[in-house]
Amino acid sequence: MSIEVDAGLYDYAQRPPRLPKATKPENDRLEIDLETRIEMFEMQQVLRQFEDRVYDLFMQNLVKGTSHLSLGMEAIATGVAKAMRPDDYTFATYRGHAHTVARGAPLGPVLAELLGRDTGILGGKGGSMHLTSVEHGMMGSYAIIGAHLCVANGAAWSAQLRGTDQVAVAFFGDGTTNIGAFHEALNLASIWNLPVVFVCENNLYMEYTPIDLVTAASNPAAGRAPAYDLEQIVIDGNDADEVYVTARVAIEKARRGEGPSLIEAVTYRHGGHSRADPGKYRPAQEVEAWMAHDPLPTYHQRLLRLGVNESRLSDIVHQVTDRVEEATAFAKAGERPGEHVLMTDVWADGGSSWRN
Amino acid sequence: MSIEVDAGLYDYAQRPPRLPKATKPENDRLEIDLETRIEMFEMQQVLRQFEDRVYDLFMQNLVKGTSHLSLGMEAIATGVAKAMRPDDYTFATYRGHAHTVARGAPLGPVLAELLGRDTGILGGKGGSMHLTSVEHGMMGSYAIIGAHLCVANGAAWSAQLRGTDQVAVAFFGDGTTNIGAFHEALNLASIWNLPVVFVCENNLYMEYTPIDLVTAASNPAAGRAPAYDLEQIVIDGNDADEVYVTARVAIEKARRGEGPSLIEAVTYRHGGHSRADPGKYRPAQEVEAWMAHDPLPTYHQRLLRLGVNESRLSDIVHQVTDRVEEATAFAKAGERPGEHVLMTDVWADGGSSWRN
Amino acid sequence: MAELSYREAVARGIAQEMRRDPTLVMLGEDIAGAGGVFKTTVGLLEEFGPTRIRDTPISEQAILGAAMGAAMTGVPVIAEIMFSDFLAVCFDMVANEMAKTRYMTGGQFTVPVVIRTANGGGVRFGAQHSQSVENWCMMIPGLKVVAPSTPEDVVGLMAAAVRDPDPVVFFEHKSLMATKSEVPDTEIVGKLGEARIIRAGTDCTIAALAFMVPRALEAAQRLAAEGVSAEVIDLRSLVPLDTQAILTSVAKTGWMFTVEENPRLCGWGAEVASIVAEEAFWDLDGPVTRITTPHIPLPAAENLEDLAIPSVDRIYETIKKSLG
Amino acid sequence: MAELSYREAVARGIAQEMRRDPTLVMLGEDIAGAGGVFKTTVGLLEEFGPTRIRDTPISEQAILGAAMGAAMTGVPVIAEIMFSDFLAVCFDMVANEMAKTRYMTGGQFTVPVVIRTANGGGVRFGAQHSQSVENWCMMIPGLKVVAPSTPEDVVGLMAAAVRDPDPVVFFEHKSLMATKSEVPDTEIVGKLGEARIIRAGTDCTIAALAFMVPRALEAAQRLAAEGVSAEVIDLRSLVPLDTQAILTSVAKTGWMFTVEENPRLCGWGAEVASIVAEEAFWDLDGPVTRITTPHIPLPAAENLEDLAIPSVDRIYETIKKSLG
Ligand SMILES: Cc1ncc(C[n+]2csc(CCOP(=O)(O)OP(=O)(O)O)c2C)c(N)n1
Ligand SMILES: Cc1ncc(C[n+]2csc(CCOP(=O)(O)OP(=O)(O)O)c2C)c(N)n1
Ligand SMILES: [Mg+2]
Ligand SMILES: [Mg+2]
Repeated sequence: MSIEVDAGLYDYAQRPPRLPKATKPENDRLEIDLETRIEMFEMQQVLRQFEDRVYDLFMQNLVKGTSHLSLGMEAIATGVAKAMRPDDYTFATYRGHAHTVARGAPLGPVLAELLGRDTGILGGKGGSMHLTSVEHGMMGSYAIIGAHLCVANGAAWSAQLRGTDQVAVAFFGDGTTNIGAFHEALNLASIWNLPVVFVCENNLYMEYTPIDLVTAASNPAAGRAPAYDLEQIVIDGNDADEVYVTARVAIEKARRGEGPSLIEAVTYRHGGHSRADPGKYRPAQEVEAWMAHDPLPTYHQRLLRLGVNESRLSDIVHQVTDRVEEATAFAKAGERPGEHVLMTDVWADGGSSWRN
Repeated sequence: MSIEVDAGLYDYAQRPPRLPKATKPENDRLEIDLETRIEMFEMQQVLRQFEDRVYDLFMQNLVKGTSHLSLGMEAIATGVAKAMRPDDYTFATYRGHAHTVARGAPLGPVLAELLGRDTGILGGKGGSMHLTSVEHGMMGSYAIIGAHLCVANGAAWSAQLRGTDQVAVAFFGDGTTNIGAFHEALNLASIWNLPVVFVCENNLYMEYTPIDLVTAASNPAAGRAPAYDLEQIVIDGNDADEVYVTARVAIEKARRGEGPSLIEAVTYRHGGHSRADPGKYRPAQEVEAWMAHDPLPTYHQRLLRLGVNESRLSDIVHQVTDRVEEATAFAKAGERPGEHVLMTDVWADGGSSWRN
Repeated sequence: MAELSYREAVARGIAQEMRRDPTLVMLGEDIAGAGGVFKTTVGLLEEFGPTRIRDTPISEQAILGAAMGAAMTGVPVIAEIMFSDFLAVCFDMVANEMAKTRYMTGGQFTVPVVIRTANGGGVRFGAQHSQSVENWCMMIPGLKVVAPSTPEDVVGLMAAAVRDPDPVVFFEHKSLMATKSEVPDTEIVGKLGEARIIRAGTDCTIAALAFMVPRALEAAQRLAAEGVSAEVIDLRSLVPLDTQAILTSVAKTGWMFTVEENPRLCGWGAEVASIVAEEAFWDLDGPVTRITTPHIPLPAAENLEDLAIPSVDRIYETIKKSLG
Repeated sequence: MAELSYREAVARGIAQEMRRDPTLVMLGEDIAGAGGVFKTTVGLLEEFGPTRIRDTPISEQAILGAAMGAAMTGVPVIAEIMFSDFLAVCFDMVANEMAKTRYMTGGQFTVPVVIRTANGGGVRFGAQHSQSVENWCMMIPGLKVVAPSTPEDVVGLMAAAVRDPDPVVFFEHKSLMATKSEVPDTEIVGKLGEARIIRAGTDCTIAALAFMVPRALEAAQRLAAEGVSAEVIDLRSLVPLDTQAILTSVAKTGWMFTVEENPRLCGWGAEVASIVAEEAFWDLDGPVTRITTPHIPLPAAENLEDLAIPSVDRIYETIKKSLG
């Protein structure tokens, strides 16, 4: 065995850190009315406090199985959801709590689902990785990499066929750009001119492996866009305003029948990939720098610069805390699912019989 | 159902023809010694006459099942194989007769395989779509789109690990660029810097569907190259010299450890996709133009311009005819495979038992 | 009544349902402009137009993803996967997505998708284009599985599959494409989960599917000449499975035989045999016998492929030997 | 002897074989730098280096293609597919390529690949990360299938799988990862196709696999208290299948039970039941009974998942009831 690859490469924590770009000052002047911004401030607070709570409950062994948090990535779910119409479609991954909540799903039932309660948004049958709320346009969280990009095409195709002007939005990670389904989905969306927006949440890592080590393009999503006749769009995923404005443009384009877009939003996980992963494979300096590029304080500062007074913002923060407390109480109060539901809903008739 | 796609689009024979580019006169002056060119003339003759014979035998119902011919595409198999070293690896598709023969597999056993005889190169067990001759570096014909691109990576990886400087070459069609495995294979080849050359035989159609209707990039292969940090290479697939020189460069690059290449060789099927398909979905003018851009007469003319005399070339043509006749006799003389082979070679121990 | 080939029946069944439901669409490779590689969709583009009959790239995952996403949002879809062997390149969509999404979401989605695919051997296409893979789908909770053996059933079960709100995998057998029979001109609507007794008998029960049905029937006729009265069941549908028809027949005959084109291990016949051995054990007069393709990939050479797939002779002899 | 967890045994088995064969390599997602998502490859990068232990992109088809191509050309490979559910995204490589290439080419290729994958439920991961899919592979001719239930078998069968020249799918059970037992410090080399009688008995035979083995054993112990002597067989390997062990046991006990974690239809137990019903029919004193997960996707909620997967109680009660 001859060729040696630098073993150092594999002590990922020792690699040169990939640092965030500074928040763009000019984004203060993006055309977004103040109330919208305040709503995005609130939503980011909700997502932050909700995910913090999920982490605590996981550590208390109340959330079973696994959970993948969006801590540090709140600006993307917030900005995109804000740019969507209530009847638009969201498709997310196992890292889908934030996208589910951002579309308006109630905190209590979402949290109850993570706790495996009958009051859960899926009755306890799906769990953390499959959050779905059709009534809120949240068309599912998909736990196997790639598939949902193809499914999102289908929802967009259906909107096209039914002549509605709904748009489908699919969120996925940087690591997902290397699986076959990504390629098939983007090609089909492009040739069929589907009203779909693909949003890559590039948090620089797949599970524990740095994305640049396994990806031929330096931008995992944008670097592939020309292969599908799409524009290359890379944005600061930690600035809700930049995300919102970019999403608004892409969604309206799709709504006008002008086809799909691929947006790469660069961001970072505050915590590990899932469960109790401490994320030790990341350079300390990198983590530090991104912690300092936290979307929430940045946004808070922006709102102060735009003249919102501190008390209004802190009121919001406290109201959110109360909502998360209520949700927690609601979730904990839920019962375990009744045994009868085990055998329901395999089929549309509500049952599961495979024989006559 | 609202959106209407132009139905005319679907009468593929009525679409604007996609015409060939003229043969480049300067290719007469490519640095290739004359004997090499004469060998390539001969090989193209072999492939042409062999495939013509396969077609006849299929029509006589002696070739069972299916067959996919390379008529009109001979320059690619010829030029690439000529640039390979005996210990290099070839991976082909169901359209693999030409690639198998071009690597030096004997005509008789190849033809016998198509006739399902025990003298077949696979003993009759594989048939037309799975031609393989490991002793000639022909590592298989794969009949499910995409997979073999990933397998070719493996052979290249193995060469890299074993420290040989072997190179793997994978042939595939334009339609294959839209399947997931293509994406995964090219990304891995690029990041691992594998000694593999991907050769897209772009004959403008998948089975019966024009490639441009289903592909987001105007060049199905080259249009995707940048997504894998690869150079965009598009060549005249009907000029053996251009193919040979391009392949030589790519193969030597791989041999030097400088990584993979993706070559798009534009060509055309003289006949249908498979079996008795008359190819009626193609514009008459298009077929005509490509028939006139036939790699064989073009090459014949070039050799005359380069001073080879006609008699030498016609001698070769006749010798080839004799070889194909011999091969036909050999194939027809073969017996049906013995019944005992049905249960052999599922496992390396030669058997097929699934129980103790 | 008109004579129709199995191949024509596919297009007829699809057309019947597309006329009934203007929202039904179909997609697949080479199905529109070319009428399908097996010519099973000839004429559909002309009648229903390119919006409803749509050619796709070679992207099976994208095809089934599009079908699923459209179905989940109110547009029923027929998706063609050209050869059933290719279910392997999109198996995640089949086994992990379509089949599970309703259950996982507590019933929030309904997925009215029919996956049509050419299945089975006998056409000398070799190991990668000849497989019988009904069990690949039967083993997945959340999928319904149909495999008709006659032109009339092709039409009727296509209608039943399209009208069923759940994902149905519809296997069209390559070796039956050219077979013809009389089919009523009126609308035909079959029922999933209903086997058909195609020959009544008292001495043994033979369960068969698709291409194996005519062979089982012929073997039964030869057995009759020897005084053995075999009951032949065309299962038609594997999920739902008509266990009543099977158990009722075995209760009467006492002997159970399955004729399976799939390679032996974990074929549908194993499931049927296990059901009979569990629920009809006391009715049995002897061993439950499975007649299958050996557990090998299919060879390309004519004589070898014929040797591999259960033949009338093999069915006849196996049963004769068992019944002594 | 040292106490080893099932999880540690995986790394131990791989290390044993990598020391023996310097050409053996391994690839997969997050296996090198991170030691694997299930921590089953901890320490291997440090000992064998990044050339032999290699992280990949999320590209399962590329992973198995690389493994197959390398194996065909003289480099044996262990490939990790993180969760067995993901075999669906690379099923073409598994079912149509690796499994068939030797047969199709008249024996020109040998494919020494081991596909390691985390299988099974009990960890509340929901329907897409909890499946028991041994039958997905058992049904494919050309694949060998192993599923150890103890740390010692993990090491021994890993060695046997690596040394086997054919493609072997090696199922590591998520719910057994933390289980520990004493394992000899010496080299351990098992054998494919050899079941183990883990409890001798005379009244009935219980065949189980992986996570179901300890449950079957506990049920047998409870039955013993009631005077029922159950023989428990840990199949360990599905292909090759130790039919001798099964048939010998049934000949003695007259009663056959299978305990399967897979959803019912076409599970490995169906195959075993059909073999028994065909070859040991005259030895049987009563119905062949399958104890399986119902034919549903697995739910995420703790109590529902526990209800779905065969429990000691269910095994115990089913057998007690049958034996009356
Ligand atoms: C087909 C498939 N392969 C592997 C996995 C295991 N897995 C789950 S998340 C993950 C990393 C995904 O990385 P990325 O796409 O960047 O998303 P992120 O988790 O960073 O948001 C992997 C490999 C999977 N779920 N599906
Ligand atoms: C996964 C898969 N899908 C579909 C097919 C059926 N099929 C065989 S050849 C072919 C067209 C391939 O077109 P291209 O890649 O351009 O190669 P060409 O036949 O033109 O040489 C198709 C769709 C297949 N073999 N495998
Ligand atoms: Mg990521
Ligand atoms: Mg082509």
